[in-house]
Amino acid sequence: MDPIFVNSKKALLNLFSAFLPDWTVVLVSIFISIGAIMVLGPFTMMYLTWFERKLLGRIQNRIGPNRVGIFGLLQPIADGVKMLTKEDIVPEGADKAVHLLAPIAIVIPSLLVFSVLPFGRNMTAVNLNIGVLFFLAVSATTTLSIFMGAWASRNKFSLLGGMRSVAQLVSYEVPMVLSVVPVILAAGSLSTVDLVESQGGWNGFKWFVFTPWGFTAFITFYLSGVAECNRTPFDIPEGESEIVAGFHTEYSGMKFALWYMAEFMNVFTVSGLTAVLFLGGWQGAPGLPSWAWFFIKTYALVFVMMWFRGTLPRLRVDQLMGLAWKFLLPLTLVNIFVAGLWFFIPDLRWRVGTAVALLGLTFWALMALNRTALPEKRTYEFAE
Amino acid sequence: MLGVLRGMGITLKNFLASYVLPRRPDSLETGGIVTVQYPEERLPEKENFRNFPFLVFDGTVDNIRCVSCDICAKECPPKCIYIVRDTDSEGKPLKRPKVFDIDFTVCMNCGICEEACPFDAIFMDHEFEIGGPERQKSLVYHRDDLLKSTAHFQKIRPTDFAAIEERRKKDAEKKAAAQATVQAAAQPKPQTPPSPQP
Amino acid sequence: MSPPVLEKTFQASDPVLQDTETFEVNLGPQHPSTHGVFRMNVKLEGETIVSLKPVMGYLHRNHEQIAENMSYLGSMPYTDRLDYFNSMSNNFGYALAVERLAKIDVPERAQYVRVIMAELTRLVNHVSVIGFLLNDLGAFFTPVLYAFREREKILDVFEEVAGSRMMCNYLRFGGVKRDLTPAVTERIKKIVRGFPKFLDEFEGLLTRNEILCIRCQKVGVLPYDLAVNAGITGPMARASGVNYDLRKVDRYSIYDRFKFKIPLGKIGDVYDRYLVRILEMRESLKILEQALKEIPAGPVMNPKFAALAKAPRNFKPPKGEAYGRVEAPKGELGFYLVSDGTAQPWRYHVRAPSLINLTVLEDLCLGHKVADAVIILGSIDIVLGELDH
Amino acid sequence: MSPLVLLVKTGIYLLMALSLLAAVGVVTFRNIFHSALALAGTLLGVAGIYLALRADFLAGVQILLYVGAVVTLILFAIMLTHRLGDPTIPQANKQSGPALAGLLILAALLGSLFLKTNWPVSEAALTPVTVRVLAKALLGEFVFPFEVVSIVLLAALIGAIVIARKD
Repeated sequence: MDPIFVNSKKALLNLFSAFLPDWTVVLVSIFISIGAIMVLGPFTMMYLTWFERKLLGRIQNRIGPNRVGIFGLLQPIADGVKMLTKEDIVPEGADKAVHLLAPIAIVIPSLLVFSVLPFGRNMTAVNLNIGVLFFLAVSATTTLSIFMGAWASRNKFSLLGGMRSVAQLVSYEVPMVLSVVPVILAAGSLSTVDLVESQGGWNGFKWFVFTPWGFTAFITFYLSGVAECNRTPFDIPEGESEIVAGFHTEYSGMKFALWYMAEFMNVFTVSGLTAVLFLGGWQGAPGLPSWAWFFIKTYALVFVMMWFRGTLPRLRVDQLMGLAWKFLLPLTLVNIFVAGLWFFIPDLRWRVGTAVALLGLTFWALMALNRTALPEKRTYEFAE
Repeated sequence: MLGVLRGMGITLKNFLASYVLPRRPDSLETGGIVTVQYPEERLPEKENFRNFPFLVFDGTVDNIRCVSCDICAKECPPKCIYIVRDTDSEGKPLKRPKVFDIDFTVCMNCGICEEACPFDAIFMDHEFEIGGPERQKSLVYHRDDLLKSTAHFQKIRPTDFAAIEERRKKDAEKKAAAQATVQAAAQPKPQTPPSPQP
Repeated sequence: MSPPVLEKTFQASDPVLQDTETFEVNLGPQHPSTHGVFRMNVKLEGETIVSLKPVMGYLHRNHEQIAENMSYLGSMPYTDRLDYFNSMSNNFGYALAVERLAKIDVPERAQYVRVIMAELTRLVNHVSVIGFLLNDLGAFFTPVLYAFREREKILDVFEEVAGSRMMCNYLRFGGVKRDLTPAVTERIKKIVRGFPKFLDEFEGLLTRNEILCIRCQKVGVLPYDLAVNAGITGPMARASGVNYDLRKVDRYSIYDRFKFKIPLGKIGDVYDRYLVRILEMRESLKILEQALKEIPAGPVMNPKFAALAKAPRNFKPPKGEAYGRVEAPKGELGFYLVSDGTAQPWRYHVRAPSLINLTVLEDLCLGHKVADAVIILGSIDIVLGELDH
Repeated sequence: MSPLVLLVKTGIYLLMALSLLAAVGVVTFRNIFHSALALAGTLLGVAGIYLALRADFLAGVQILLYVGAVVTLILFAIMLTHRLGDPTIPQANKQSGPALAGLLILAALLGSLFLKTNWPVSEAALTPVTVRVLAKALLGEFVFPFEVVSIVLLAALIGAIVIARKD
């Protein structure tokens, strides 16, 4: 079961190599990988919308989509048809070329990052030796597209959304990158494949999340990841109740669908990368194939993101920045130091003790320093 | 932190409960899915529910209770009722409406026509699915669209029907008795001849 | 003539150079969180509000003028449409005004029924408002839908007694339209019994939620003095510590018979407004419990005026004026009536709490962010039907 | 030359052409926002060239820092200062003469370096610069310049904060 995808690709390549020259086989191999991702990306997006709607529905004591197909499974297709047939409205004062380019430009990085995700054993499209860096770098360019969309719309809400988005993405990029550092330190490699392999396997719990620094990094990375995807509680760039729809206010039809697609693919890839970095990627109990483990872990993280959405209100811009710069950033910096100490101290008890103590102290100190931003308890009088 | 986690717990509880707990109407008490899948499932109709008005007739369609007294049209707060009294072939006014139009685009379902009607002729219906292909003409209901039998009224609002019928019966008896006494008083006297027309 | 501005040499300390450009945004009339067709003309510096002008009137429907051309009873269904969340309270206020004008007594049972309905309305309003406030805060409908689950039960009761879920048109001068059946009384009891459990769940989801706390605390602070000077009423005033509740102050209807307290906030920010509403609901439940226990049997309509409903045109209150006010969920809802002895009021005026509470919007919003303006508006709790009557 | 190599080479040349084209766009677009976008395109193209030269890490950092951060900040500045986004404002000014002179000097400098460098001609002579090698170099041999650069950056950071503080 495990190598089913790898083997089928091999079989396909064998088939082609029988009658095609060698160099085309390489091309075919590339195209198969690209094709798989091109199918997987939009497909994931489609069913994540379905998943999210179902899940939120259940959280809110509703049923969710259930009219199109059984369990509403054809709903995404119906939505797609709707989006395609909708009128494409470009505002009068818009910068037409940039307005058109922006949603296209945002889908590209979202699709590109799929290429370094190890979906299973030997199932990485490109095993770059800078895999994680590639992921972070490419996803950083989404800022640019959001900016393009916001600016080209010539709408004040879009502009506000764009500015918020940039401030947010640039801020959260920092703790996100810094929380990856301990993991890279531990694995000694930037390649996603190496990262997964260094997390051992099911036996012995070698996942990084089971170490104090790993756990801290997991939380900080995941939170920054949620912020990078513009998801609740960090969805201020498109905060519906405040700035209508933020940077994609002026988009309709398929262009709007592309923004959405990028967002949902980001949700998937960020969850996937979190699973790879901290939850052992495709490593798992041998009962299930490796790719199944990867998807289980990823979807568990996706579930948490949607669960956030079903529960939490959103933060304000300044609080969001405060969280990134005043809390996550110092914590991740200390965490790098703690991870360094971890590999420096030989004795297990000592290193666990030091790590927990240091991180706890930092957490407490940061809470104390930020206490003005923390909620206060209120008392109420009762008049007769 | 703890507050957020507690909130997450509550939403998770609701999420899981939606798979376990029963649906409407029990779910209103227990939690769980409260959706009513409208065209297929319907909530039980409340007897007192009021929507657009209708005119009642006793037995056959000719027997309209409405005497076209115009009270409802006058009392109607948004003035959505329009009545024209029927006349016989000689142009004498009859106690029934020729035109009785209600503009449902204007009607606000307040039920004041029903309260004001001294002849128990107009009542509020339970029918609410009156959508039409356009927004003006199909929502102006004419006399014949509005007519519904007393049986329909009995079906949708049995309690009110019983009370009203009892009152009507009493009124009728009283009227009959009064008429009887009037007749009894009138009988011994000799009939005065109709005064000659000038 | 050359423009003089160009001739001027700017100093680095010149405010023109230091200030960033202000940015004017129209929030509304079509905006997801203006609670209807309401517009806020906002000037921003970055995201900070430097000026905010509310623009209203998009839903103006001539309410007062219509009522002045209508029989007294004919206005009753129109009052439903003032604050369409709380038609029962609106009916209550109007009925009180007319009863004062025409000196109508209301039977005991009807008084209880009115109080029960008014308090149920308060529950409906407060849960929904908190839900919408959370929506403004960015929660994706979950609190709203939990609130609506509860509201659904109460609306079912309204439908059963009044015939309509929102546009109740239930009160009549001298009583109420229809008696509560024992089955309905049982249902209300059940709702009142079950409500604290829901409130606990709701509070668990919200009250100690850190995100909600930091978003709401110290935002939109309404000081005591401003609240009094601007004539703010209702939960908003009480959140600022103004001990003013008409149920205690005016003692209209039979509210002096019930034991309940008035929760008062100390700071007057959005969070206080939120929590005062929650606490108020708990007090309302106490009133409901007492009312349901004590409700006597008897008629629900003053028999002298029962015939009135049959002929609204014949109802001609004596010459004079009257002001009836109730503690509506949003604040003091007053109806001022002047009669000239005809079947139509000579003057009909509504003191709409939404409108008066909104007057402080700019004071509350200045210096805050756009996101705060939205939640401040949400916490003021306006309904456009009432605002633009 | 196998067709595959030809394909790759064509790709690289195409990339170069595109980045040059974008670079021309940076200086010729009338709209400053478009210029900034073209700059992003140029930087992306350069990153692509790095990638083709097997400098993976450099390419990643190029995208992360230049496209992800620097261009974004430029765009942010453009957006905050409204009137700069106005397409009617001319992008050229009187300093184009001195700028051209500066450019020529720079070109001469780069050209002389270009000629002096002993370029390896075969692929085998290329030592693959992996992240590991880079890290060892930065924290071993070149640790002193590395730290000096860090201090300079720190000073810049503190300076920025001091300037930005209102009181």
